Amino acid sequence: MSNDAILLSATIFLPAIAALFLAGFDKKAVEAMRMYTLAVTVIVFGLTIAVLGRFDASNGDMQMLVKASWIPTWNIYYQLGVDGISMTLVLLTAFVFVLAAMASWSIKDKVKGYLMLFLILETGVLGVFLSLDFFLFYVFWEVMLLPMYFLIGVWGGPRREYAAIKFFLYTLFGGVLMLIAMLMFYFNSAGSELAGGESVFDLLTLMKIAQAGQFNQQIQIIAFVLLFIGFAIKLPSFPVHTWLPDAHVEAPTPISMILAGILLKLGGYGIIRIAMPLCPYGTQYAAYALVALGVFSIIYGAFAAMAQTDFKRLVAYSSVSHMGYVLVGLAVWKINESGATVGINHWQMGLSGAMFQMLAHGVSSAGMFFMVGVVYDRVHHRDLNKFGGLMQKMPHYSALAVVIFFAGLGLPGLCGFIGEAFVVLSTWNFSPLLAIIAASGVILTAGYILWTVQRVYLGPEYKGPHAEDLTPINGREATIGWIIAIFAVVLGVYPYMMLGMMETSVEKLTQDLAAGYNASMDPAAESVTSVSE
Amino acid sequence: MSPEIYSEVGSLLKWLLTAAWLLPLLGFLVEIFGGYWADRKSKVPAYLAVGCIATGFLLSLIALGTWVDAADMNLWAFESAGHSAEHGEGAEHGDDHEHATVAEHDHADAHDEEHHEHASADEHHGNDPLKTAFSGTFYRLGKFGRLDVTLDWYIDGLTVAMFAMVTLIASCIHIFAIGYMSDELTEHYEDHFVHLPGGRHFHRPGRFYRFFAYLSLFCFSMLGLVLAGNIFQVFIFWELVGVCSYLLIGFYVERHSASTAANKAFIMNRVGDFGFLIGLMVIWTWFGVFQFANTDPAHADQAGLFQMVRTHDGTLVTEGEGMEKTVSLQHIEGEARPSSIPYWLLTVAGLGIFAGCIGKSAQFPLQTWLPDAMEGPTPVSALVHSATMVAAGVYLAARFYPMFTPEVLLVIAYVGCITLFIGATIALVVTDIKRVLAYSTISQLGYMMLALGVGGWIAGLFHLITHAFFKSLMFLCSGSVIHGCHHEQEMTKMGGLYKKMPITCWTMFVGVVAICGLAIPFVTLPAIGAVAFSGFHSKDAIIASALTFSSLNPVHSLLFYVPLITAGITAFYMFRMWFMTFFGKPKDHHVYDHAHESPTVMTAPLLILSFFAIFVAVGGEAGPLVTLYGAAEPAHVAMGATDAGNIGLNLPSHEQIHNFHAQAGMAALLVAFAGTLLAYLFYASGAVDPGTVKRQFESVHEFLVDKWRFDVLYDWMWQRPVHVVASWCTAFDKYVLDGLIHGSASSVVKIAQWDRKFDEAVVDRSVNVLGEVTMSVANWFRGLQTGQLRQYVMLIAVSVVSLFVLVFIFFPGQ
Amino acid sequence: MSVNEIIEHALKGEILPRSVQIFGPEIALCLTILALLFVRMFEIHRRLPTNLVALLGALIAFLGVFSQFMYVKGGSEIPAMMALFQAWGLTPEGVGEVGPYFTGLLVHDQFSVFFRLGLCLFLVLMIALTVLSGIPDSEDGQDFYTLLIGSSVGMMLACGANHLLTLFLAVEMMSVPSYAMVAFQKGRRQASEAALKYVIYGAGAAGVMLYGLSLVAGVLGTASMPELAAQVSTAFAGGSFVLTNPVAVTLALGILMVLAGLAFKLSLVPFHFWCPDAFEGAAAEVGGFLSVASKAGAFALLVRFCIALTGNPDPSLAGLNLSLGIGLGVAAAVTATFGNLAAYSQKNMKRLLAYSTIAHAGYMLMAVSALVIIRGANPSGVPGLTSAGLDAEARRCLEALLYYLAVYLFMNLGAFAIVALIRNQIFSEEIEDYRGLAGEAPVLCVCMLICLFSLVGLPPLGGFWAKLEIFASLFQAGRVHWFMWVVLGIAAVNTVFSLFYYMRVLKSMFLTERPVGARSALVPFRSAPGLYVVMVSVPVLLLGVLAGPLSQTANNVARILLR
Amino acid sequence: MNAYLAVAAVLFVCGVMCMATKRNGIGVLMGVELVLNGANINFVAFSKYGLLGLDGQIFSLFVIVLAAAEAAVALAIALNFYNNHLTIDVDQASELKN
Repeated sequence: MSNDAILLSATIFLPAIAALFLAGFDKKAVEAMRMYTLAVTVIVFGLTIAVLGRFDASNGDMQMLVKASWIPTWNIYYQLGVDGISMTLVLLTAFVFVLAAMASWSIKDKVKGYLMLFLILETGVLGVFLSLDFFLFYVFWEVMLLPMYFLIGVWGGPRREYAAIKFFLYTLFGGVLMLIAMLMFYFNSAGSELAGGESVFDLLTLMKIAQAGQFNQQIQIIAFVLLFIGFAIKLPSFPVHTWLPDAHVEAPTPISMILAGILLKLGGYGIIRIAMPLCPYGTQYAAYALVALGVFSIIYGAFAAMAQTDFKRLVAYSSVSHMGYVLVGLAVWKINESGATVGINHWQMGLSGAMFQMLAHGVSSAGMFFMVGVVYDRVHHRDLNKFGGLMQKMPHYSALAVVIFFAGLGLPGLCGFIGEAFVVLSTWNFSPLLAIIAASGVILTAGYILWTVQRVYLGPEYKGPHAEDLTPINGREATIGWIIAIFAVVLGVYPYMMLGMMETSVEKLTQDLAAGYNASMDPAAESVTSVSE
Repeated sequence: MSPEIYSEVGSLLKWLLTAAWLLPLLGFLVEIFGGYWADRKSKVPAYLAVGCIATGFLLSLIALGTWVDAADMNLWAFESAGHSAEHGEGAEHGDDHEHATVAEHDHADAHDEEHHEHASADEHHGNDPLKTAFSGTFYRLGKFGRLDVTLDWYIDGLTVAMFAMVTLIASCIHIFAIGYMSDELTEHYEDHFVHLPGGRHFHRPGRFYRFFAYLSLFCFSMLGLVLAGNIFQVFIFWELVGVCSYLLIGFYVERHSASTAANKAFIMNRVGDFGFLIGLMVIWTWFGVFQFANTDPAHADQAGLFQMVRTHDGTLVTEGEGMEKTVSLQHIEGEARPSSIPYWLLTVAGLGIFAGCIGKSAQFPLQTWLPDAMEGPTPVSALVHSATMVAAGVYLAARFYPMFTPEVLLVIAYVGCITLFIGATIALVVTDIKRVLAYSTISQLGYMMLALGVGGWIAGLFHLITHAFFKSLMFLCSGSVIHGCHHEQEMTKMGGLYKKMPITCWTMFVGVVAICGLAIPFVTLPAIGAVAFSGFHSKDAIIASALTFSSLNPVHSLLFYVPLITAGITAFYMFRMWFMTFFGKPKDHHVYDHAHESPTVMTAPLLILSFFAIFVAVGGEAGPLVTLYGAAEPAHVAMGATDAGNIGLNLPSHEQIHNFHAQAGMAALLVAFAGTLLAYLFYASGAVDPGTVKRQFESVHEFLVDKWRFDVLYDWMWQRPVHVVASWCTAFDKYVLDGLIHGSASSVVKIAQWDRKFDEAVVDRSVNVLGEVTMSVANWFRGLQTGQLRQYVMLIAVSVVSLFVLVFIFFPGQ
Repeated sequence: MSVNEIIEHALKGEILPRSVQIFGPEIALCLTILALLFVRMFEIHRRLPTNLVALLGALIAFLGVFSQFMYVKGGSEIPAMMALFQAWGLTPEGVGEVGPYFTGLLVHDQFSVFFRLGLCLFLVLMIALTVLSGIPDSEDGQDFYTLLIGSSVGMMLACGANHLLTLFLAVEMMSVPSYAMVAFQKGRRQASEAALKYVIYGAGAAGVMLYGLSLVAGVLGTASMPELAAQVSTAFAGGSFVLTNPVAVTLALGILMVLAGLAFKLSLVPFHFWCPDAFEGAAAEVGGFLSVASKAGAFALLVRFCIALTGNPDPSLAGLNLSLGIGLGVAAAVTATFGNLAAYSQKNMKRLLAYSTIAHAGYMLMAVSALVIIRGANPSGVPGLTSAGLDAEARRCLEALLYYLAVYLFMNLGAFAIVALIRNQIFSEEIEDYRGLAGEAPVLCVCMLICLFSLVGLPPLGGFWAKLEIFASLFQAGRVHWFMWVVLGIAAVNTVFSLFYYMRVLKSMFLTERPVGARSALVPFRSAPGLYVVMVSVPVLLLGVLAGPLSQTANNVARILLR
Repeated sequence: MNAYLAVAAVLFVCGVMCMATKRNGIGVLMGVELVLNGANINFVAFSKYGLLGLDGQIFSLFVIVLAAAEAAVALAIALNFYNNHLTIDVDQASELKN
């Protein structure tokens, strides 16, 4: 095995292996298990940093490729690799898991089982981001389901069973659709000489075939729709978002952080990594619907958030709204009558903006959920109308919370702004009308976030129950809050740190898609790329 | 100037101003994280903040000197040029006044930032484009092919003038605030404005350090806004000053009115920013750059916005007519992007950006947040909500002037015109001392916008700077009064205070005279010009521009009469305030008896500011101030334009304005004196009883007290964020006609509730229904499984037979 | 081959040694039955427990099949296996050679070895489970094991059935002991009721099937399965297979009746009614046996029967193939949907598993229908697939079925075993009573979780891979006939729906608290039951993660069979 | 041959009817026997007049033996059921339903 193989495999499987060792801990040694888990997540974060160290941002191709035969009868490989797009998300994942591990101190019963599932979940997520074989991707995708189900279902709130099964069902449904699409690609790839006449699951080969326009238009449209539904559920986009508020509300705080911070990104990542490159024609075919759906999600989520009285539900709906930008950014691919891409740079900006929005949302929404969790741990309710005056009781906490909520609001200088602004700026090129509607989201967002801040943090005194429990945050909580706040600022002030990492990959992706689209339009004239500005 | 010298001067300026910009940020960090919550009585944060901003002022002064030196400019040009009245135009162009008579385009080139890419090699003194503007890049935010989003800096006369002004005023206000906020220096601050249930008193630790931290953060944001070299960056800092304003308005977080006002300010600004964003989108899509202009000879091939939209002599090259009309873009030959932009889209972009200015500068129809913003401490009102942030809208409109089509300018003019009238009329009836000033601010900002709209670029900015001084002065005076009267703001409870607080009284007088534009008529001094305070000069310039404009475009003559009349109203309400506060009999003896003059730390800034309020505009339009920033004037302004745009607007040239100057000045002065006299009659001499007049005009008075019932209208508008401009008009009509429009911020909540219901009723329900259907089918199946063996066996037979029948029906080949 | 020829061959003595060699494991099982009877007769079961005897016999048979399997797979050259090969006296001419034996009544190939291996393995595991759960007490252990082993022998016969007579015999041999096994808990009213239903239903189905067999054999003039297809094309030479032809009608009726009999064994809708009742009435162990082993045997028969009918590429038979395939597809889709929907509202765990068994039979039948469709396809009529491609796809269908059965063996046995073990602790099989068990018997619950999620078909468990193979074969069959895509869609939707009821069990186990006063079920990891369930569950996981070897083997098996 | 087949068919149909209508468990079993015998007649007829040859005869022999075995088991179970329920009316066997 090469160094890359060891490094990437270790990154993925270390948490799962560590989870096995966790089984050997004594049930009583709760503190030791927590520290151990935290240490594991930190080590994994270190490994992702090591991956970053070997990563070359100037290369838009897949790097650090690892390919080993897995199920040879079906041409399935254990294939890993990173490019600029997945690299950033891998970093985010490892980072959020460290924070969530720190936040897991709030879990008091069945700690061992919780931590084991927690670590297995990390393996699943990292696996999804790193795998380059469709089958492997799918396996990791579904592997995440089980731990998540139990993490919500066992350690969640009062309606946890409902929420967990809802989450499971939605995701499984999406997964089955993805499975069918996967088979479509698998069997259709056999017809291409690029796959050597064999059916393959290898994403890189499939992308090449798609780029050469060798999947016909019909297949691309059907497969794209199937894949998109699967990923849109995770994203989540209207109208398949209703699992999210429930799941978020019922999940324990660290799991909400992971759910919002990472799992939602899998939807966006799936669209970028699978749905779009494999169906360039399908992507273009559906582009307007996608953008419209994204815009609608933005507005819808914001309105819905405004009407909530449950603090966590509000944050959950804000996620729907924020992830709408991702969908918009991904799909702003405009073509003219002759099929040439118009303003490819704007599309690149949209894609990068969407990616950045995912990263930013990963930081800010994880932070928001954590902040809700901190206060919930103290007063055990989340009714917005019963809060107020936290600024007086818990100034340190409130200051951090306000910063993080402002990051969610999209305030310049904090992470939320860049993604939203870039996406919105790139949208006019695609459709002025949709761009205007999307932009109007900034008002609504400001509305509900500020109103929330006012209701919870401002005001003279706390009105709800358990006022005496509102103790200032402890060191651990403060550390998490500070890390999130600092990253929110760093990402907001120097976004090129992340955008630069994905620049070439995004550029390559758009060019490949444009080429694939043209090839699909006219199979005879394959590899003719007419990209005009 | 050679490229070497250019880059040398440029980087020096950049470092000076960047340092001045970042110092307050440093101050903010230290103040916030310095652990001052442990020592609530420490004044260190205040000294730190003052130190930062004062150092910033010094650096700005150095930068100003450097810039003047580099631009080879003679600020006192009018001395050699004789009386400003005759040679103002030449003088304001500084050193090259010897070229004043050469052809227009030469003249334009000489002091415009726009340059031709080959111009750097041009040794001709008058045409050297590099000497008045410097630009460059800090770092990159993101790059997408040819699209490059960066943080830039752009330094010209306007930048350095704004820097000096902002830092100077901010320094004064910081010092003032040390005194004003001193009652926060305690562990147990009791807030009488917060009413707890049960009549308890609200106690909290003092937040002295936090106040100064916010002020520092604001200064950082404001300076960043001025230094910004591209429109996107402006947007970033635009929002940052907005959030600082939010934090400062809501400084008393426990007061519900304060936090609501803060939210209102922020959200109203966001409405404007929505327009701003649309403008940005258009620009980004069609131009692909955000930089104002690129004057760096090292990167001469990268044209900025202004360089693209106008030729180097400042004309807009258009083709076609009507909706087909397009504007050709310059400097982009050989690049694969559109070489033209539809004219209407450029107009939309301009309107979009201006929508941002409307929000920030509290213009009609988004003006209502500014009076509410007076919930913040008075130094905040002085700094943020009169002198700097709200003027940022005007600044941006001026900065972005080359991008505006005549249609946009006309909109700006009318918006300004409406605003200045609304603001002034409401100020007539307001009795809260700070709110008088707030409405006055709105009105004055309207003047500035009007000036920009009618082609008086110089006049608008002139008023911006003079207004900053005298209005911040007046706010500080009012702060001093409030402080002296123990947080009493109602003028109806004051009176006769001049005995108790003479310094405040007379510095306030300076401000009042300045804003009213009073002068000694018919007296002009050599080397100084008219004998008057700063306000006279700038208001004079605005009225002159307006008069010129309306004489060129008689259709729009309202744009002259309204501001003229309003000048009288201004004088009336300002003197009303002054008289009511300081003269007459004390109306509330409790207030009067406890009133006292403020300490030196507060009065000293008053004196400094009065000095500037008097002298900053010395020399009028030929004075050093105008010379300084006038170098940044866009090329096309001086020439004027005839039949411009689709609507055939005539914009005045410098020369034309100059011709109307004396006429306009006289009219304005006359009106101002009339207003002053009236105020004297009403409130000082007692010759007329204000109460009688009030009763006679009961309905009008009530209407004005209700602030033209704008708040109602504004709430209603939330329903239509997308069609915001259209709904403004129709809703306004409706409102004015019947005044019955209901609605509140809850309308949004209603939509949201409906939305949630939909979510629960439809989307969730459909999932549940699916589940129920499955369940019922399952139950039906269960019913089939009766457990009756005989039925089972029967079923074998039935099944076989039915299958056989099916085979018969579906068997192929028949 | 007529019977007199058969007798002649047997008497010549050429085939008999080979046949005995191949039939060795079955003979070993028969001897075990004898041994069990002797143990009782001589009253030595106090010293030599019957379950040990049965286990020993099953192990011996398993080793026999295993050595045959390895021999067939790897040839005689595997050093590690030499001792076993010699012990069973395997020779290249005997086991090493594929072909009919016992004068053509049975056939020996990879397919039958594969199935027999699975059945023997299952038998071993089953007996081990009964040892642990103690369902037959020492008094009637012999009877139980006799029935169990006897039924297994019948299933092993079914795997190699090469003649319609063996087909029928196998069905009866499988069924008759299992009737008795269902009734084994003599005192239970439910057991006797279930057994009565089962036996009557089963006897009726057998009768119908036999009548069908008589028609098929009579019309075609042969009862030897390899000759069926050729006879069909001879019978319809020139003319096409339409219903105006009375012979065709008779044949179709016959085939239908045979399939109905098999459908009964497979508990396909509408022949499934016995299944939930029998499972609920019988002990969980018996349920496991019925749901796994008898399914495997029946599927072996079904595949043999279908292949026998469809091997011929004669275009006149395309209609027969297509309607057979689509008919099976419809039955499969209906069965899967019905099973899943009906399982929703079950409160009894065994009953739930019974419906789950029905549903899974539906999934597996999908593979058979895809196989029939693809084998009946005209190579020139399918875009993108050559004749060789079609063969590969057909192999894939069979591979899917075999893989599914292999995984199903472990996951379903695991589920039933856990039900049995839990029953031994809390004396209940109601889902309601499983609440909060995870805290007390985590091993059982985690293994249950693995088994049930594998039944749902979630990666990385074996059930996922199996289901994926089925889906893939359906997808490819859809290119031959679009209807298979419909079936695929139904299968996909079913997968999602099936989640609900499996989840209900797990929810009860994991997400709720153990009610106060409930019987505790302490099954630690380091106990025999704990190890047993782990042993059964680990293959489920392994088959999902390392699907390659088994998939390869199954593919080879399919290649030989379809050659 | 057709006559034999007709007889067989009649037997088959009678058997099925018997299975479906009899309330008595033993009666149902008798119906099964009828069905099996119908098949036997088929086999023998095909053996004699068709191409099936000796196979048919042997088939029917096996069937007879099997039927006996099956009947034995079935009767035992029916007896068991009677012991538990004191009836062999199959309609009484309806405890197992949900």
